[in-house]
Amino acid sequence: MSFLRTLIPFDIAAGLTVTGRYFGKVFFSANRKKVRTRIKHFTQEYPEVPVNLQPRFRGRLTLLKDEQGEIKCVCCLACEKICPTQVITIEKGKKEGRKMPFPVQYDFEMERCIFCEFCVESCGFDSIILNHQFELAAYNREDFSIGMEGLGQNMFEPSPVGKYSVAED
Amino acid sequence: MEHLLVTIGRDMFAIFGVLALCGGIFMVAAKSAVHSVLGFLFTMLCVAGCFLSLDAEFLGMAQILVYAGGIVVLFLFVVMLVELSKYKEKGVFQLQTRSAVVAVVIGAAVFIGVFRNLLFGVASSEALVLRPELAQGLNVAQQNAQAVSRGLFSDYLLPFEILSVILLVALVGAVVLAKRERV
Amino acid sequence: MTEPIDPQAPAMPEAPTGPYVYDYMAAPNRQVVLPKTVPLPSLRTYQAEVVTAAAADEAKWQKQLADFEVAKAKAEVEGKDAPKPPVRAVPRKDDNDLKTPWPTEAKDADLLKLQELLGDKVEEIFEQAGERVCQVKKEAVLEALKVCRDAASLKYEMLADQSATHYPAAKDFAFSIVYHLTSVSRCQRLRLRILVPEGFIPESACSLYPSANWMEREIYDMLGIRFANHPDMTRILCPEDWEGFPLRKEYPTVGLGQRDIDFRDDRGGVLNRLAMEKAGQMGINLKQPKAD
Amino acid sequence: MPTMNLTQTMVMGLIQVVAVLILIFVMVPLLTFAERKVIGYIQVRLGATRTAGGHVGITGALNRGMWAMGKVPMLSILRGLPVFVADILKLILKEDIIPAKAERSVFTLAPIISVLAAFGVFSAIAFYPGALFTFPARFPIVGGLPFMGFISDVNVGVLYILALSSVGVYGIVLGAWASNSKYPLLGGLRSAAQIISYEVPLTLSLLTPVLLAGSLNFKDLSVRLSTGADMHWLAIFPLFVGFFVYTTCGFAETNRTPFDLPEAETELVAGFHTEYSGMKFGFFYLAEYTNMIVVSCFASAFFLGGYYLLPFGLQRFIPASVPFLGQPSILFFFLKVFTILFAFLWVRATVPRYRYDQLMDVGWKYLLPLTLVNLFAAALIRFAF
Amino acid sequence: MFKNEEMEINLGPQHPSTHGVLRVKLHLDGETVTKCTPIIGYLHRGVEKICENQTYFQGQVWTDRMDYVASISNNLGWAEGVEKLFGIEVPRRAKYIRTMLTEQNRLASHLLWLATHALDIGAMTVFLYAFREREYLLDLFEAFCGARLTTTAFRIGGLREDLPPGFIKSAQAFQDRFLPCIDEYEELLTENRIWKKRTVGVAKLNAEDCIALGVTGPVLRAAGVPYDIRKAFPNAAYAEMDFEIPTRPEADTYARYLVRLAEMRQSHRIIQQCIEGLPEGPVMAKIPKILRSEVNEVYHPIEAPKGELGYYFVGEKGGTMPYRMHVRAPSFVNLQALSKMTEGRLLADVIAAIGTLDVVLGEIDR
Amino acid sequence: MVNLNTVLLISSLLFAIGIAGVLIRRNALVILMSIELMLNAANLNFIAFARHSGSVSGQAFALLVMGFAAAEVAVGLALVVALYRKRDTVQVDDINLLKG
Repeated sequence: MSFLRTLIPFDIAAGLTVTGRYFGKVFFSANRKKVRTRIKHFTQEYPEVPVNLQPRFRGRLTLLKDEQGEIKCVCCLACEKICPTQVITIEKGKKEGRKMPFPVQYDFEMERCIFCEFCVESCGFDSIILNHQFELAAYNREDFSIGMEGLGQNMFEPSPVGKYSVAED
Repeated sequence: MEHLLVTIGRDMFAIFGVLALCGGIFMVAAKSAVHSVLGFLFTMLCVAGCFLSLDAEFLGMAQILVYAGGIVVLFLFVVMLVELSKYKEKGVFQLQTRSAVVAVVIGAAVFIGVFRNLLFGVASSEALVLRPELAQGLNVAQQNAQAVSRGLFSDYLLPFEILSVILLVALVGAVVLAKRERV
Repeated sequence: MTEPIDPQAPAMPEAPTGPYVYDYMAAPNRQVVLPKTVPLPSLRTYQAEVVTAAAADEAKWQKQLADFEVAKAKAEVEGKDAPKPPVRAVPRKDDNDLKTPWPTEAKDADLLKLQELLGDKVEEIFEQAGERVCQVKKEAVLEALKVCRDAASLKYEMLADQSATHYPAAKDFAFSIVYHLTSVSRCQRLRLRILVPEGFIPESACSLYPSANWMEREIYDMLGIRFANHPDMTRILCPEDWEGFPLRKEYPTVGLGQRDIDFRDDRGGVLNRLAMEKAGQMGINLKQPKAD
Repeated sequence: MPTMNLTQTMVMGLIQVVAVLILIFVMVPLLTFAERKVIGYIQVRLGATRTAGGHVGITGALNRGMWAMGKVPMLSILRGLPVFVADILKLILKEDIIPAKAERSVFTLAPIISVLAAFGVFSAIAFYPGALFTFPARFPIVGGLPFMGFISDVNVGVLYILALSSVGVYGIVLGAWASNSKYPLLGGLRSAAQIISYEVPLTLSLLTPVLLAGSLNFKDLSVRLSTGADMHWLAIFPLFVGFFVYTTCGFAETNRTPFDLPEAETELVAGFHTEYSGMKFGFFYLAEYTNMIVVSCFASAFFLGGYYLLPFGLQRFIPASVPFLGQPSILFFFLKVFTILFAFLWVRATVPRYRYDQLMDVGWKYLLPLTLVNLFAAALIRFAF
Repeated sequence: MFKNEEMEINLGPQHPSTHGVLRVKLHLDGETVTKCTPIIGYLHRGVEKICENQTYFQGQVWTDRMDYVASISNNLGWAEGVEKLFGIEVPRRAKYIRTMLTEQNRLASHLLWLATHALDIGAMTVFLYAFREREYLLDLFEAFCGARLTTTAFRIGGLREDLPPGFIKSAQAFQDRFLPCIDEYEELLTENRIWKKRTVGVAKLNAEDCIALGVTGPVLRAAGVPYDIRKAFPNAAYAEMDFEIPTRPEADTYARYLVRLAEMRQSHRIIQQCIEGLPEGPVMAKIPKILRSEVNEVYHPIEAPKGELGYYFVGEKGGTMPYRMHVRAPSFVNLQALSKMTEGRLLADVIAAIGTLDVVLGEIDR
Repeated sequence: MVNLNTVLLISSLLFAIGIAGVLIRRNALVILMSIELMLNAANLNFIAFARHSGSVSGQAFALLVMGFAAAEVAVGLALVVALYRKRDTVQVDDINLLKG
């Protein structure tokens, strides 16, 4: 029996069975017409089929505004201090009709950011979040320097960087 | 056009032969040993072509199989291994090249002098022509391989057996010679 | 490049001389603050500290008492109300306080056995945070390791880790080298420690523990401690020609050994100069780093 | 067959050569596409579904429109089909780099040898034993002449094919040597040793059908084997073993997994063609896939029944009077070829690769004795019964 | 090549099978390796120096980038080491969640190892199958902490947040589908004759050599030594878990493959226990906002997927940053054994040996 | 049709090239190849005469010669390899000592 097993490659046949089974399954389910039918292949056609991100996903840093459209940040500098890579630079300032300090400048150097969410954690005023944006590619280094205002560097815009991603257009 | 094609078909042997000569000259004259091997390969293929045009199909194929498939690859193998070292050849040709060339030329002259009459004599073109009807004997029922094997296994069985013994001896000898001494 | 200067050429902004180099010497990370203290955990130092702290506390209390006496006397003289008697401060405790693991007297059998075997070559044994520490004389480290490995009741077969720490503020030593030994069969761990001054060459542990090979190379690479009888004492992580030893405290986080690599094949600097000119035309000042 | 004058012969030969070339140049890219797809499906992914720039231009607009409607654009199996055009374009348009230290002439010669050896084999392969169709009389030169299923009917066709495929190794070895680099050299040495040693069992396993049918002509051999004319029924066993050995050796000859040691990418980066790029690399690629097709044609013709439906000479059980199944057809031939090509891809996706010494062991210690025994058995069957 | 002429060949730093920027200098005699020297340092980023200039909170993000395929194990080592340094007691629920995530990460790491090792040896389909399961795990990590690879999962004193809603359910779904997948890998590889030929008896390293060279993890266990830090020095909630240490006596590549597969089954078991016995309660201990250390030194090893991962801290009095931080990276120590494993063997065995050691260059070079 | 003397001329020229190679080259490998060339020239003659006489004996002999050539190459290359290993050269000029 063992001689027979050596002579006839049962082991390789077992492997071929596994792969052949998958081939059959995927072959008959992949050549479908509708998008939303039950599929057997694991990969997704990414730009067309949207990615399901988890609620806690850590994307790009964004400043939040309250109901009046005011920036919530009060320049406590906690995020600037806790950041392990020192990507946040805040300049304190005053604004008419506001008691708390107001960030005149809030610079975010995204090329060094490691998306650890320590800044959000340290913020006592819930004024920043990491949003769900993950297509963060651009051709120029300057595009990664995000600020509150400036040419194409607005932090409140939906996608200041990642303008070359496929899903956007 | 037709005339040209006919000429090419008729002189196939000469074409292959001249190409083989060119390959041989390239082989002897090439500086790099790999180029020599390439020339050798080309010569062998052309000789196989000559065999084919002499109605020896089986032998032509055997020529390619044995030479191109085995011997030249072995040569190439050894040449590649040997050329790995940084050893540079001092010169391609030997010191006695001139005398060798003189000897070859003299030998060729003697050869031609002796066989001149036979080869280029008046009657030679008649006597030595390869008559097409004789090719049938080589090509028993379109099977040259059968004809050759008949000859090989009936008339020349003893040389064939001796050859197999010699091959075995050569095999053992080559293994013994090339085996590395384990220190 | 010796081209004839064309007088009609448009006036170009002057190209910066030399390649674009970040001025590391002026970088904020370049400034090194050397530590003032020697954070070397040690039972003896701790006990001395405790005694000193108690004495200081006592002295403070005595001073407060004396002050009170003086004040009381003064108040009595002046006829005012007597000041409140001082209350001895009790350290405040709450839930958020950490239960810092202090060094304690060695009670473990392994440590005692080790002291028994090595005698006066042991400088100190203690336990802290549940870990055994044995500090031996720096010349006797190989002997101590041999005892640890071979003694029947110890049998620390594996050198799990070896590393060193730089103490620039210490007086009679500069580095501590620690050996973390593991007994695979007994599931025990032990830390062996030696203190070496600058320039001292301790014995390599390679002959006893082959695993020390790369670890000692790393220590040499990072802190510059050479080991005697090491098979291959070369740098391991940094390049061969690296300057300085990065994990020493006087080594800045930015600056030393940092180099600008020009990946383009530009030996004559022509491409670089052209790029500079182009940048000058576009009004980009490459000199100013964006981070500042 | 009407007699042809010389010009007609030449023109017909030219037409048939061009037809075979077209066949190769269509089949090889399709094979690479099939490789992507098949291995993709086996690995629970989709394989190639788009070419570069699938989001711009007309096709892009079409695709996006269909996605927007909730439909997968076109049949998903066909969506990646332009990839094979893109592949060829990429290979042709890519910069052709010759390393500075390489031996220029040999470096250029090597891929040409590979491709010529691979293509030359087709001149003796018969895709169909007779005429496929006849040219209508209105064509100027070739009118009334039959378009045969083969280029030439060589008497020693099998030998010819074996001889030419043994020349193919020079492309690999010379390319490896001329690159003047270490990984290619190792790959080339491995390849030379591998191909020489596997040629022995390959040739011997082919001798089994030759012995059983008694011919060296590709067409005759195939027809005799599949119809089982004057063959004992026991001959199916040596044929089956021969098929097994031949396919295994074919995998080794074409450097496919599990014998892809000359180009084992995890050991030798890319083996003998590490330094090649552009169309020179494309030639090697072409030669490898062409060789795959050749091996499939051989196995299909000699073991799987060739132009007839049933393999291993079982065709004798279907009488020739049965309308479609009993008759030879080029469809059956290509069906078998495609099956074996699929097996190539399937095996590639499944098994790991041998080590070099184990590869030699398999060749010399297992396959060679097996074929010898098999050959002996075939001879016994041929002459005893 | 004939006359003791050895070919010197560089495997890497850019090579398909060196798993990163490992460079191995090989002296070849034909196909036989006569000398093998791993050369490392191409990915050296000075993590230890950086961590000396970052607070204990911030330092954790650098551990993600060391062993990037098992970042949660690294996070666990850092967090537990710092907790040991400060004497912080972590709530039980946090310990359970940590254990569960670490085991899931071990699964992810072993799956990646299986994938790349099989690909090195030539089986390309296992790669995709293993990545499919790893994808589920990465989704779980993303659900828990928002990132898939560089997780920064734990905090000193516990966890940042409790498990997200639905996490247990999806983890259980993964549990249910995972065991048949392992069977599938086994069907493709375990009995396969080529796989066995390539791995049985290859890159042997017996127990004495393992211990002398400091090799830990599955490589040591495949040599028959049942040494597992989860059992020997239990951390997190491993003391309450019921699992076995798989060992094999053969000490070759095939044994390591079997040991790792068995470990995956054990991890599966531990995760199941964590899911079932997950206690209620807080997930964060009460700790001050700013941690100020006393003079102390701590060496805390944990069982990472690759072996013993140790964090060595030296604390300064009143310091918010470690005075000295050192990582005992398992791959760094294990890689020393490469030359012993491969010398005298064939070139293809070097590939198998690199694969079976399961090295990650981010951890070796730090 | 081909004349026999064409064949003889070409084969004698091939033979001459082979002799020249043996005599003037110093690389032992090239010398070995030249010997092969001479054998092939002889083969050509065999086949030509077989064709001329219409008998297969010449072809059979050519086949035998091919086998001998293969044996000779095997031994010759083994010698060259052994020589290279001993003396680190394949140049015949350098092999002027009796003792290796």
